[in-house]
Amino acid sequence: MPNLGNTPLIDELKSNQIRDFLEQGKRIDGRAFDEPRSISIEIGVIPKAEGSARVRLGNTEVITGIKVQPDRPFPDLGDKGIFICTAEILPLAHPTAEPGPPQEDVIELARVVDRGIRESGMIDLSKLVLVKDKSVIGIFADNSVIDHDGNLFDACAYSSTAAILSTKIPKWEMQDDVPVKIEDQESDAPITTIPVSVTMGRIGKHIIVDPNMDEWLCLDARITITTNSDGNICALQKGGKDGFTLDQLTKCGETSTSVGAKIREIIKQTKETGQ
Amino acid sequence: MPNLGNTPLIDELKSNQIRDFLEQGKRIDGRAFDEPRSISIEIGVIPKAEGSARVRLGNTEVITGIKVQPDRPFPDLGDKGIFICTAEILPLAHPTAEPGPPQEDVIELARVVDRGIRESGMIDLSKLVLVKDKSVIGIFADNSVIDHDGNLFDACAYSSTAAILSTKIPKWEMQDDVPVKIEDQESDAPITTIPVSVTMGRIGKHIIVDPNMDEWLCLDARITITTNSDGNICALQKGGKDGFTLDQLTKCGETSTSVGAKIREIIKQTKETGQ
Amino acid sequence: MPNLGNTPLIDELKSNQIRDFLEQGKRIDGRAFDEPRSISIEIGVIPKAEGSARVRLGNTEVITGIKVQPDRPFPDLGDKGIFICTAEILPLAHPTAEPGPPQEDVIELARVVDRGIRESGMIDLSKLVLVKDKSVIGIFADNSVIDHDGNLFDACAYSSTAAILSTKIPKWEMQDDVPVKIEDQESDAPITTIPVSVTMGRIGKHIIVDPNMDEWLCLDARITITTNSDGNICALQKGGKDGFTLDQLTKCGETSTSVGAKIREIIKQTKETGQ
Amino acid sequence: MGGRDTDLVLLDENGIRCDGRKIDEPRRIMIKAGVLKNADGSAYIEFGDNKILAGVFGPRDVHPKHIADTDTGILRCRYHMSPFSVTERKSPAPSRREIEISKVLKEALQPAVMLEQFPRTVVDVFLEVLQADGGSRCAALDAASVALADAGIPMRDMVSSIAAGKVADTIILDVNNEEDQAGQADMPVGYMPNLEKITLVQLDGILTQDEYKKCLETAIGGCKLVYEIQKKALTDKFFSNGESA
Amino acid sequence: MGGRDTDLVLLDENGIRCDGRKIDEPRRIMIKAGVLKNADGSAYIEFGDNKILAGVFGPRDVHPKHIADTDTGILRCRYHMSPFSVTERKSPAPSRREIEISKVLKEALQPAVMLEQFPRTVVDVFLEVLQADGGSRCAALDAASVALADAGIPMRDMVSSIAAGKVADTIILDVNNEEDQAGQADMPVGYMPNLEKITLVQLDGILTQDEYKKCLETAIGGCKLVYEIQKKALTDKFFSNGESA
Amino acid sequence: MGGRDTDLVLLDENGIRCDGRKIDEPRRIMIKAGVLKNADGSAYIEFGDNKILAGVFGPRDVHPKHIADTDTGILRCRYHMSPFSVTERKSPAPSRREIEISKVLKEALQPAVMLEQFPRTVVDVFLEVLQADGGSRCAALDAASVALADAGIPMRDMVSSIAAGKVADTIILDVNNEEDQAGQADMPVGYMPNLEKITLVQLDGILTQDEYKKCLETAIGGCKLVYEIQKKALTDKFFSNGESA
Repeated sequence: MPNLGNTPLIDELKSNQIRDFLEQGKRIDGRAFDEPRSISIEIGVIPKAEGSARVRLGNTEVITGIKVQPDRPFPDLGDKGIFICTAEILPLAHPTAEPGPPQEDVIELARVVDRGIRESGMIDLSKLVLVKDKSVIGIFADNSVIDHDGNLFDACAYSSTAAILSTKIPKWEMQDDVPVKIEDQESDAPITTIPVSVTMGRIGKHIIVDPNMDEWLCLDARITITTNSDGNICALQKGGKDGFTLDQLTKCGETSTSVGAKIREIIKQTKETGQ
Repeated sequence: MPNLGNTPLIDELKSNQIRDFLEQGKRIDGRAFDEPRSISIEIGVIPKAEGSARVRLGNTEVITGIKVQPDRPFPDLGDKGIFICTAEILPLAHPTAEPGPPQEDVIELARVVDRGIRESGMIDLSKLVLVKDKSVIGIFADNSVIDHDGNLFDACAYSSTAAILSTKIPKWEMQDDVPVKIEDQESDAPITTIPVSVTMGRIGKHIIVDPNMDEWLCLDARITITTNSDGNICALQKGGKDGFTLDQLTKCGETSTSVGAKIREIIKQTKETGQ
Repeated sequence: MPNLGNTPLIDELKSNQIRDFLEQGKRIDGRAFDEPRSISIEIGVIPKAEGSARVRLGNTEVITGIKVQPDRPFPDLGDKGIFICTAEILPLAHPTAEPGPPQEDVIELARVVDRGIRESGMIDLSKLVLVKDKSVIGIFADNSVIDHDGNLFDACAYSSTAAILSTKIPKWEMQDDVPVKIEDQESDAPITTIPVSVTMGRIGKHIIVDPNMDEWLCLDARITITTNSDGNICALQKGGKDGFTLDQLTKCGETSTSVGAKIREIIKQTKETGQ
Repeated sequence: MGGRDTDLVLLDENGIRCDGRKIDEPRRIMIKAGVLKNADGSAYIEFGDNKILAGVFGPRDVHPKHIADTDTGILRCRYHMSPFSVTERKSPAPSRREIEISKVLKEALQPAVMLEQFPRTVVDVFLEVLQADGGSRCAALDAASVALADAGIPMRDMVSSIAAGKVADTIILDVNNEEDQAGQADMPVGYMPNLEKITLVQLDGILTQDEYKKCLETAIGGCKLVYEIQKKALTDKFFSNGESA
Repeated sequence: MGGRDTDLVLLDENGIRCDGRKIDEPRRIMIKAGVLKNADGSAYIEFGDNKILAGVFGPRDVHPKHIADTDTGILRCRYHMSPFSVTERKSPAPSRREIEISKVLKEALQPAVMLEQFPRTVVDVFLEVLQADGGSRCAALDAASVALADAGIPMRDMVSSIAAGKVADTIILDVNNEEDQAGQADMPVGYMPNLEKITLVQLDGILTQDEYKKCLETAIGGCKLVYEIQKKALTDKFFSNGESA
Repeated sequence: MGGRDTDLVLLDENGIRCDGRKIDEPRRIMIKAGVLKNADGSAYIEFGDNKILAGVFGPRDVHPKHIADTDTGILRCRYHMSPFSVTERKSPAPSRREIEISKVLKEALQPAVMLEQFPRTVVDVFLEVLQADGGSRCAALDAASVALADAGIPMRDMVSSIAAGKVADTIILDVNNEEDQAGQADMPVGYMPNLEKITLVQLDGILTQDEYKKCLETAIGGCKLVYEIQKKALTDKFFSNGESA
């Protein structure tokens, strides 16, 4: 068996059980193949941040905080604000998680979540310019995984999205070439659409939505497809040690739209519940 | 036994000997419980630096160099100069010291020395402003431990303090928004008080001042208390694997003032002796 | 035997063979003692870079790309442009090369190549100033070793030199204190001389020019001497675990001029051949 | 102390502090044990505006092995602030301040944990500051102590922690952020209430010998209040089915 | 997609793209196998303006040893861009983008390599982008696959790769740099032509379900073209004496 | 050479240099052996305005073990500049320059140390530049050599070091900081006086073949002067009770 340090392993018995169940059309936790785990979303959990959310996807749990602050624009993108998304699996989230700089799996996680939001055009970055080429508003979405039970892609994506929806953008005015914050003049973030990712895994010939940790460790391949409010696909990432057939991918595309639509309703209905 | 790489270890025999002596009211090197080792201080040892000192505390030896240079102020502290204190245990200081980025013990060392000086208000940082919010004078006190025989806290603190007292602040004038150094117009650093730290260790029920390396390795707990010229306490740091009673800490507070007063006189009397 | 991770080793048999041959006045690949391996130079291999070259020195192969971009000058050198040379042994260049930050041997390699070019005055850096003290042109020569068969010093030096000779400097004009590139107005780099390094190794009492990998691993000591177009010495670096006599070094100096002159002709005759 | 100039009235003529508290009154403290699924023990604390998670793993095998101790277990502690926990977004890389606090907290917990029962193993305490306010190291220590107990790790005592300090020449309990910035002294204290031992004490700011003693006593009194809240958190967990916060 | 404003006509009235290609026409692709002396296998690809070297070592011993797998060989992949490969000089330290692409490429190659035949060993694939253009990860994957075959490592299939995308509301093959910057979607695909499995797929940009399917089909068609070029590169090497590029 | 424009007269009509020395006159050199308590061997050198400490540990066990050599001992060398050693405060992290000099000094000392007598061990040489002036690598090498001897490590010879250079078209001994900045060439040389071997030589600046030879000879002459000072430092230590500097 490989000894990969901070990757969890699964025993063969559990793995065989998962496969046997799938052959019988069942999942070990009783879900339908295209059924995500229960989703609970709270916003405003970090009141001092400009936006925040906590998402539970089954036993996977993520907290996202949004910081909004003036920044210099990227070169050649002087007419756009900045959006940056990061992720960290906190070492308290799983016995195999370790503190330290992010490994390739966490970098991929952050970039996939980032890309889903960015490519959907969720945030109208052209509305976040203070002075073209000089000063823009940056939105930083930092995801902290606090309990890891598989499929961090969707948990972080839902949490980031809910947190962005809850975000208040402060007002800055330029004074002496320096952005100065005007108190009590905040506005909603400029939102154009609500992206929803759906991660599907393949075990043998079966495709399952939102694999939990035990299933995750048995996956032959996985794909994360993000759709926007129109039901169109806006980002996509294949992973895992094997591939997909064209038919499987086509089917996954359709599932991402149908399952994504239901989850989008859950995200939309999130209200600030306090703690 | 733990194998902590760059932490020195002590053999049980020596450890028992130290404890037996303490029971008899004695220390292995013959000192009284509240008696620091002999202190020798030289200043001006690095003539090209703006200030410098070498301190020998028993067989522990530290060299501090002070660099003074213009810098940008910290955000929200635009009306204050900058003071930063660092520490390094040079690898030639002890067989267990290793080159590389500072470990947690060295970071704690630097921060405790920094805090003692900073919280005492020794340097009037408001006198080190060139242009408010734009340009201030920074004072950097870098401590290099060259021989490590225990209690680096006090050795570095005395050396930093003596070096600061010896520091000449060059004069800068703003020209085209850039600070330009005016030759031969230096002044003393704006000093308000002389902080003195006293580090005490607990072995069993005994509290000893300025533990040497052998004692240091037997400590149950330690505390560093810094007092200012008024004899008041201005900074404090407990360390070590066990705690103190309230009575012990109260007693340590008093000792820090009485022992500190004597050491302050030694620091005050330091004259530039050359090499 | 040492187990130095990414340093190649040589077996004793091969080592003895090399030494036996040298005793007979021969090298294992049939070259004369003062004969470098065949040199082939192509320029323009990275058309999008401002300059580029590929050099094959026997089976050692290096690609150099030159980037030219505006930068801030170094403090106190406000009337000079910037020249920086780096080197990397790509992990595909040799089974012992490893990815990651450069080790001491690669840092030495880059600095020796940099020094040869810099100290010769090859590039007239005073011609690369946009606004004194504020904005200058930087020339970055990055060497990528793609096949490592010994003597990277000379291979990288020839490749950097050829790449610099092929470099076109774009034109920038200051607009609002910012350098703006003027399209289609590029000029040749301001070249004053062509430096050529010659690396010689000592095995026993024998000095050989341009050691290949097998010879390299047997070296007692090595020296890299760079000469300019006048045949004068402008940089020099001794390496290796043993030393040289004064006579040996004097002889090496002469060899560097004579061999360097021939190689300079090869570099001069390089034409853009395309791929 | 920051010693910033400010117009803030830290203590009014009625002995009421800037946030409405009396001088010996702590902020709101809420602790919940067992909030995480994967950690061996966990706790969540809200202490004023601090929101901190503690997770404990162990005793477990040590990696890298050469740091294991054949005579005793070892304790590791990581105090970390989320990027969004403070006003100005914080880099996720650990700062020197976080490294120092991690060490101070480890040494504050060590006397309470019976590590000698688990040679060759490690107990890991991970503290994540989700939202920071004055006194975050005290709050983290309180949560860590509950999480260790929640993990079932044998302990000699709890460690309870709160700061005392000085504002407007008066010794106060539980320094908040404004009092830390504009006040005269801040002294975080960690205390084992049954063994009556102080395992954490630091100080920024100037105190006379009398004030120093008063501060210690005030903090110890506060630690005893915190201890009751810690015990309740563990009891609540024990008698509930462990619903998370 | 960058979504930059531009005056560039990405597709003219005759269905001709900004670089003169038809919608289903790939850029010039040239692959040469066996270009390096020291690597166990190697390839050099020019794909549009991409210039990429691939070098393979292995199967060989794993360092550090504890990452070895007693059941199977492991595959490592490093995608790296030379500092001079892009317009603005790039720091040689690996960026987050390069780390992600390295992982995606590793997982795209893994299904094709019979790693189970070499337990406890590693196969290292090193990819160096000397000059970057649109589609560099596809080009790198094509070269990697040839280099693995050149190293004689047992493979189930080649992996062939090319992107499809959308510009001016039209699905096109092989997105170039301008189309990537100003277009509507870019979908790199890696495909095993004989096993008919997609082992790499990513997407930036917006597609309807129909366009998504069309994109996949277009890319698969392109991969089959690339496959012929890959085979030819290996045949040319086999029947030549392996002169380098 | 920096080649900075300057009004400095580097050599006047009487052959006197900017600091009053004659062309073949070294700066003041003071070496003291055995200045550190914990190091196995140590030395302190003042060479012009250079102030450098050398400390030696070993032969001792190697960590990490896998770099040990079963055939011979290994030598490690660290040349490091204190943050306050130069005009502009230096970051404590080792620069590329310091890493290169560390390697060059290691290779300059290696021929002199009988490492083959201590297989599987390491000798560590730590050099700390407390105050930097021209020629700090030479001064560091001189101190390192004395510290190695002070540690009782078997040596074939001392290594003595000083630079030669060229200013105002004249070959001079021992280049100072101003001469390094404004002069024409700087050639640090390390030399084993009894074995007559040059173990360190570098050059910045332009020399004809004749000047090159003259420079080497001048430096070797200087090394012999340094050697006497090194021997005296060791004798002084041996016949004193090792009072520190």
